[in-house]
Amino acid sequence: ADTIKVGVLHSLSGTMAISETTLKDTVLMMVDEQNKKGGLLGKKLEAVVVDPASNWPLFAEKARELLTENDVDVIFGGWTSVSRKSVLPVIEELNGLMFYPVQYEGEESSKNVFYTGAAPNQQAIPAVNYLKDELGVERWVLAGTDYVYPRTTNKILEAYLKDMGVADEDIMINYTPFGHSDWQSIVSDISKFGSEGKKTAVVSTINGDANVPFYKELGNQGISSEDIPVVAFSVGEEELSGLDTEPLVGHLAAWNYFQSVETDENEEFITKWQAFTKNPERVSNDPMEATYIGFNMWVNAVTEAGTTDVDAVEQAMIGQETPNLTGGIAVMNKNHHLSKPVLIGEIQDDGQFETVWETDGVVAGDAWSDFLPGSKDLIADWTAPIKCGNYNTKTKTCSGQNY
Amino acid sequence: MSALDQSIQGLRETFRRDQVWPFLAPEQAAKVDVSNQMILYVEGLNLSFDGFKALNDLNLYVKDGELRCLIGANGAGKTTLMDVITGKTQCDSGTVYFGQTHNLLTKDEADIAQLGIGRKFQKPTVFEEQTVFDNLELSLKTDKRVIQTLFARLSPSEIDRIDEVLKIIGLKDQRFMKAGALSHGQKQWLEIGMLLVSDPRLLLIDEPVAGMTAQETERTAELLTSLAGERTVIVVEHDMEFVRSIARTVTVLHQGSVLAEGTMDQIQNNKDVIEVYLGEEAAEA
Amino acid sequence: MSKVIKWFSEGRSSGKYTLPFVILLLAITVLASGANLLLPPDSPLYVSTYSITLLGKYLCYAMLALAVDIIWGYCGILSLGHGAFFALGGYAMGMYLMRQIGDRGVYGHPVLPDFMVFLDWQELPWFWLGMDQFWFAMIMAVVVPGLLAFVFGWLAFRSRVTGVYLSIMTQALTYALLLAFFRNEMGFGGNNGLTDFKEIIGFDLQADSTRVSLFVITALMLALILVVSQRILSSRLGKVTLAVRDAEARTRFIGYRTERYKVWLFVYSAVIAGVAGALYVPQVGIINPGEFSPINSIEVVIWVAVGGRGTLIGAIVGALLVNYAKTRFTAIMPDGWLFALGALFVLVTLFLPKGLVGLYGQLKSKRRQPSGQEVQS
Amino acid sequence: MISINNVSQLYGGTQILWDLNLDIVPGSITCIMGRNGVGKTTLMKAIMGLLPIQKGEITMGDEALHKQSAERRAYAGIGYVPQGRDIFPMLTVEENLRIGLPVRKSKEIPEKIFELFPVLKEMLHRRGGDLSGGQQQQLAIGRALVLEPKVLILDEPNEGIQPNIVKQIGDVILKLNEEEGLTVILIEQKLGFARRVGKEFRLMEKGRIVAADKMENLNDELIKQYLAV
Amino acid sequence: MKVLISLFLFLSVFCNTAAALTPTTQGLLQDLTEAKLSKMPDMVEQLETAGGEELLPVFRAWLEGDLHYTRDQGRLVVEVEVKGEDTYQDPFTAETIATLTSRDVRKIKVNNKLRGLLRGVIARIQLTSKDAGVREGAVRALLTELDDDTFATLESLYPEETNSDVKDMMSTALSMYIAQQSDNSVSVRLDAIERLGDSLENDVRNVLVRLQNDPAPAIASAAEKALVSINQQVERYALVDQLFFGLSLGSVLLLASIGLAITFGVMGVINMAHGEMIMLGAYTTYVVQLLMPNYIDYSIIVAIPAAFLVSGLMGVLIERLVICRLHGRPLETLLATFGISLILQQLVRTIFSPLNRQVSAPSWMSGSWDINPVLSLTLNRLYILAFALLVFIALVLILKKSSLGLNVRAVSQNRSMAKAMGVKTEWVDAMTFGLGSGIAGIAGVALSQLTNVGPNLGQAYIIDSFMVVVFGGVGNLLGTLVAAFTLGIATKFLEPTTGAVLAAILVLVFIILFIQKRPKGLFPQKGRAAE
Ligand SMILES: Nc1ncnc2c1ncn2[C@@H]1O[C@H](COP(=O)(O)OP(=O)(O)OP(=O)(O)O)[C@@H](O)[C@H]1O
Ligand SMILES: Nc1ncnc2c1ncn2[C@@H]1O[C@H](COP(=O)(O)OP(=O)(O)OP(=O)(O)O)[C@@H](O)[C@H]1O
Ligand SMILES: NC(N)=O
Ligand SMILES: [Mg+2]
Ligand SMILES: [Mg+2]
Repeated sequence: ADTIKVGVLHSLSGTMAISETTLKDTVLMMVDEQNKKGGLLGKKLEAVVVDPASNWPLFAEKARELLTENDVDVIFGGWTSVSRKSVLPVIEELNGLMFYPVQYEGEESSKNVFYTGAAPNQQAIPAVNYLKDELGVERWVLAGTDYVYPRTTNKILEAYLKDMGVADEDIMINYTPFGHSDWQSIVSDISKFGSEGKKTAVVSTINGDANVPFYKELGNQGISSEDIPVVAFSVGEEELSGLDTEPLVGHLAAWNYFQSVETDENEEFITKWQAFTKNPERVSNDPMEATYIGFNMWVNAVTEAGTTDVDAVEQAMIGQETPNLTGGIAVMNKNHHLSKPVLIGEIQDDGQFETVWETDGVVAGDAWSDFLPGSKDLIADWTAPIKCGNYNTKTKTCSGQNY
Repeated sequence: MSALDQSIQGLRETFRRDQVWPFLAPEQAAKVDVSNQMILYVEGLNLSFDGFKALNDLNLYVKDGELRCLIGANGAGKTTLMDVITGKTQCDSGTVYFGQTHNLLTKDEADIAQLGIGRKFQKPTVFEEQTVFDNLELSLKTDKRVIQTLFARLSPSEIDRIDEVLKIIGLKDQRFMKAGALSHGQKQWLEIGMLLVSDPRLLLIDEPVAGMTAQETERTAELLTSLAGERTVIVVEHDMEFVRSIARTVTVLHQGSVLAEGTMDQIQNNKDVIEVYLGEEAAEA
Repeated sequence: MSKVIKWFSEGRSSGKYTLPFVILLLAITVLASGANLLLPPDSPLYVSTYSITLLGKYLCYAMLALAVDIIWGYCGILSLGHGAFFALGGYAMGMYLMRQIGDRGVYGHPVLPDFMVFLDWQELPWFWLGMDQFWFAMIMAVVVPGLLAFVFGWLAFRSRVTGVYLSIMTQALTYALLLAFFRNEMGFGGNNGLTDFKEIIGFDLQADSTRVSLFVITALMLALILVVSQRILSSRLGKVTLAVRDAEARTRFIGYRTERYKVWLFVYSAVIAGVAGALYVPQVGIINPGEFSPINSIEVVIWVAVGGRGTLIGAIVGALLVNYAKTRFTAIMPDGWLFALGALFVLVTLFLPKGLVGLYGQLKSKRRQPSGQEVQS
Repeated sequence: MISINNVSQLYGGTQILWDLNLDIVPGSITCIMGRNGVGKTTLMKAIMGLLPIQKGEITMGDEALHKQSAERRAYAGIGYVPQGRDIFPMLTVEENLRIGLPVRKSKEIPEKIFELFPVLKEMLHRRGGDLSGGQQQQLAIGRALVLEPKVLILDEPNEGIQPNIVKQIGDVILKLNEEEGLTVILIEQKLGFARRVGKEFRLMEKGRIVAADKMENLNDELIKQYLAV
Repeated sequence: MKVLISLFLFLSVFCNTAAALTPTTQGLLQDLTEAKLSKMPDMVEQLETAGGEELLPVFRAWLEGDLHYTRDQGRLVVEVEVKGEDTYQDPFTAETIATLTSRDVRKIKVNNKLRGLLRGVIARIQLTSKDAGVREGAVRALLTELDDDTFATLESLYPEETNSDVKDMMSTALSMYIAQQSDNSVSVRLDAIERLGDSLENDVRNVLVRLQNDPAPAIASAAEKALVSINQQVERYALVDQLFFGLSLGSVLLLASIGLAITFGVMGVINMAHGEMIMLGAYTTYVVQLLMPNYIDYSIIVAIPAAFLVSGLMGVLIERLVICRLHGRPLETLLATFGISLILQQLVRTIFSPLNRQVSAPSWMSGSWDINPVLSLTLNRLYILAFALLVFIALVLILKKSSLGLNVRAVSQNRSMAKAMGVKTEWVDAMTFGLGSGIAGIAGVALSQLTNVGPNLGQAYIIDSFMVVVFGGVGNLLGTLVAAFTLGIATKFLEPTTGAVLAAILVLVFIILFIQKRPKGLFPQKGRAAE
């Protein structure tokens, strides 16, 4: 082929379009940029966009289409965990290469996937530490949408909190359906839970769509960030742009990136992004940065390997270093997860986050949580001699690989 | 406690060995016991709709093989009576027996139909999307259980029967026409035909000659007269000429109960009947 | 046996397009399979495995559409929840495939599927027992949807729930199942569902030959179901079905227990949906609660309407066509395909009241005479 | 009053009316007769505009009716009592009667209607669909009269009506015709009634008018030829 | 050198504008512009001791995140929004410094910890405010931070206080403090507990809970007794709360479904695009807000008729182009309107992007009506509840009092006969569909206050809407009302015990079972014709 094809597998319709369209545009912008710089290996990049329409089996089908019909060399795609799970067997069967740019529950490492979003230890654990140490939180509400990411994250957090001596009655766990829009009673329960004398915080793994009504209800019931701060893992600048953030000032989010971080790279990125979308108000967010890092690493790895061959690129990927938009350097680890800094920010009335805390250096993403009994002993290492996504350090075995 | 008892009792009821579950019970064409010469007993029937008494302590006895005409003012309750007999409408109180043994009030429409009570509706209702022939085939007196119907085949004698009926109702040429495309009068005939092929014991016929020409009316009269004897026929009609031509016993309903009963002559000279129903002129005719 | 054959041979007179259609279907299946397995990938006639899998999926959808058409087109029961039976069949197959993974899961647990290990479950829930046996799982794939349809139908039809009330009840049913299956506590993998299957009765699911076999089995199954259904519907039972659709009360008055007919037809239809679901899962590689979503079920109804309701072939054609259109549209115009699909639905409704299959008849009668349609109803 | 020229009509592929010509004499009662299925009802629906005609024209005075919608024809003064009554079943009797009021720009149901059909007053607040067949028929006539039409079309108005009311309906028709000069088109199967009420007759066969004359001249020969089975 | 000069300039500016400030205060304020976030808590304390009341504007602005300093001089300014523009004022004189733009200033950071501290400081300063409400709020804010100093201050202020509410609140605060001091005599403490007995304040309850474990048995049992009576009251109010939640969820369901009760219930169109009509209404609210950015408080009032028109006209358009060709084919309307709903969704995605749009709440709808410390009803929900009922009544009046209502029912029951009776069926259809759609649009205005304004808004409500209409009985508006509130209240009473997911499932199962008992919904159509 005279071009290098980049597959884009993000939903452009259906429930996830809200979040994923942005990432499609980000990849298109990166492809554009790269072509302006002269392409890659002397060839132009060509983006192939498909719409899996927020339909999970369709993700698998479209992945197959991209790999076998369009012969793409790499895929950037996915948002929900289930979309990734759906694509996974296809990618592994056809030995494709995919970059997954969203924070997720961990417990996975595939030879064919690079995870550029945060693992729980890069988001949830630091956030809890911050709340405990800096704000003196003693009671915890773990509120989430009822699906795997929140369930797992909360499981990890529960174990973590109990390890730290938090009593059962100081943890409240609550799950709601997707798109839950009537938060009155839950918010009121939280407010009661938080009024019993101990400093309380909400750790929210509430999924995108349900957040706006949740925060609106928080505002209306007058729960301010000083009373009961809410720290969210799925609420970024994009979600806030659909909200009047005035009543939410001071609530928190933990990410690896905030648009408000002032670095030259970030400024340049945002300028380009706003020019690309022809919208001077357009915001950027963490999964965009993850896409940006993933894309740049891939470009470097391909350059280094001199080919787009998946196996070669995969090995070249490990150890790649790319500047973060927030400063510092992101490193791709042997487990296909990144080392990135963790930032905690407070919501401002302009819909941006103000960084109030950050880790000293970078935190390495953990494919397998140290706080789940089943995965304590597992590690992922894609270099010789282990070459395994779930290597059991106790039994020294590698299970469940498809190749 | 009593709730528990009840449910245990209910459970016992459910598992009684001397009874089979209704859905396992064979649906044999039950015998109608007419040892007293009576085929239909209607006693003390009451029914009201939102306070309006449509049937008011109605009593009616019909002999086996009789041809009974039922007349009465519009709204007297004739159709409603048929509704109750055929299980379409639940009455408030009263009893309806078919023969000595079958309490119709405990049965549903399909049961009643399978007992051999056929009905023609006031407003003709046929299966519009199906052919005239299929309409008749569906109405045949056959085993109407699901599996049996699935494997049912038209026997030559059944086909003959259908042909015969088609001739009687004058729809031979329309046999493969969709019933929905028939005119009003033709639908009336088709419905009568559906009654005929089902070979019922008791026919309830609501206004058969409405919209028919004089000759057709005559033919209908002949048909119904010929049916009586072997079968029992109850006819509702407002066409006095027609009634006179077939009637032996006439029952007049008024405001939900029987106003008069007797031969056509008696009825025609009954003052009350003339007043509420016939009008002076018709009585004279 | 001979009785059965005789019964089938009698039904041939009606549904005169069924046999040619079945032959066409099987011919295409054979050709496509051959082109995939025997031709080299660079041959111009080569059919890619992607296409085979896609076709297989379409055929499953066609089977589902057929199931909906049987009760909607012929019996007037508009089910807006048939996706539930499809998904249940799919889950039964998914559970089997999941168990086939054995200790090759990422956690290497000998019994528990991965999602249970990482949610820290200690033992297999009772309803997973036996699902490691193919035959048992397949029985479940038809029994569970069938049983649910029986219970639901028995309740609803006996109480004489009809029309939109019934439709909305079916929708509530599938919606409730959607929410239930989302719950991780249910033990079906929550939102992620079941995936990462490895093999089916010993055959590697990723092998081309397995995929082609699944495709061929699906086609055969579809053909079989089509023929059987056509035969059933052209029997007297089919006539009763139409009678129920058009005038249920009248049907009762001639002695048919319409609720039983409806229940059994509903169960039959649900079982077909279950079979379709069971065949679908190994081909697409995932089953998750999204399949229960009411919108999915509504879409199935729309395939049927597009193809032509009340004709079995119409349902199949509709499902194939709409899904093909979706695949093409999403690839050609990812940003605007909903416009095209939406417009397709509107236009078909307006100009092809009897669906695509009805177009044939429409053209035929057009040629004969311009028609004066009745203005009223 | 109404004249119909060369009207043809088809249902799907089958032609029902064949180049049909018909003149309705103003101020008269024209009785249309014919066997079942010859197209009487179809013709009335065509006049009312409920069925499109394939060709031909229908005029009333100098208005070309066939170019107008059904509701315009109601405004033009045609009242229609369909075969099978077509009562609005879930509307009360009163509401059934009120539907036509805007045509006459009045607010109240004319008292006349209750004088003609006292039972309607009794039943005023019951649903139309609950009435017995005969009561519905009376309602249907009453409903058409609310329009104060110039032409009243009655499609077998006596179907299912008790004898004294049949008589009464006949009287009403005659009265309206005589006192108010109402033109009536009546489809009737029962000869007796047709003879009593009708002034003109038209016989139909296979979608055509085959005989037309004064009612006095309706003889046995015609009856045998066109009405007997 | 530069630093010195700027310091000089800074001081001279300060000397002009705020001569009252002591040099220490000025120094502290100067440091503030350079301080790290972690140092700031200390500085708040220092400022409180050094400054006091005159610093109130600074504290307030800081708390709100409006406190800035100029980049060149390090001068403190407060950001104020005037007609949608950011302008900057001197905190002490409130005079506007016209030359400054957002580029010239930097924000003084604030975080949760600081906000908490600042609130305490402000409360303490405000204890002597002239406004009784402010004083009461100040005392309440101090309930959690009672220490010897505050106690002393409150004690000294108590006798002079004239407002009874404030006095009660002070008494509560004092009693709380007294009750907790174990070196007070038991009888004094018991008196204090007695006084706390009818307070519903959270902090009081927390204190009492702690006192239950007091070493003095008399105290412990008194606290327990007081708690029991308080808890009883709290529970009663909790019930009221729950009922309110149920009603307000019901009102949302009602709004969402009432338009459908017309297009589907009365006209018989299986209108899958109903949700998109709601969505259009919500987007209209957004556009109206964009058009009148300075009148957010009124824009929603304008949005109501606007949304009615937009959705209504879209409804008329759909009816004229599509639905009118499908008379007598109700099932086909499902197919066509489903297509339309796809098109409309994609249309807003194309025009407005797939992202959610921001619709702000007017100030008069924000916040809540605090009846007492444990019962407060959120204003937006209250308004929406009232609004839903209003819309319902208006609709019933339209359908009952105008001829439209009668005509549309006639048309839906027998179209051709209605024509023959002179009913302009086409007009009636268009108007009715327009009305139903318009009402859906109005619902969109209300929903924009509660949830996402995005392309999926409609999808989220379509299933619920159908469920409500069917549950209530098709064609019966009153049924829709009752059904909506029944489902709302049932959900809200289930939720606390079962959780939201299970509650939703249970409600669905309940509907399924209920329909078995009443196959035509809560309020079935009666009579022969309905069979
Ligand atoms: N479902 C119902 N709801 C309310 N009223 C009803 C219902 N069914 C029947 N009625 C009333 O009961 C009365 C008897 O009606 P029915 O149809 O039995 O009269 P009928 O004798 O058959 O009259 P006709 O000769 O005109 O057909 C009528 O007044 C009718 O309005
Ligand atoms: N909807 C329809 N579709 C097709 N054919 C129809 C339809 N309605 C009526 N016909 C046919 O048109 C012919 C005329 O019907 P029409 O109802 O006008 O007859 P009619 O003269 O009024 O008879 P009757 O005295 O029975 O009322 C009939 O042969 C009938 O089969
Ligand atoms: N991976 C997530 N956020 O679903
Ligand atoms: Mg009757
Ligand atoms: Mg006729």
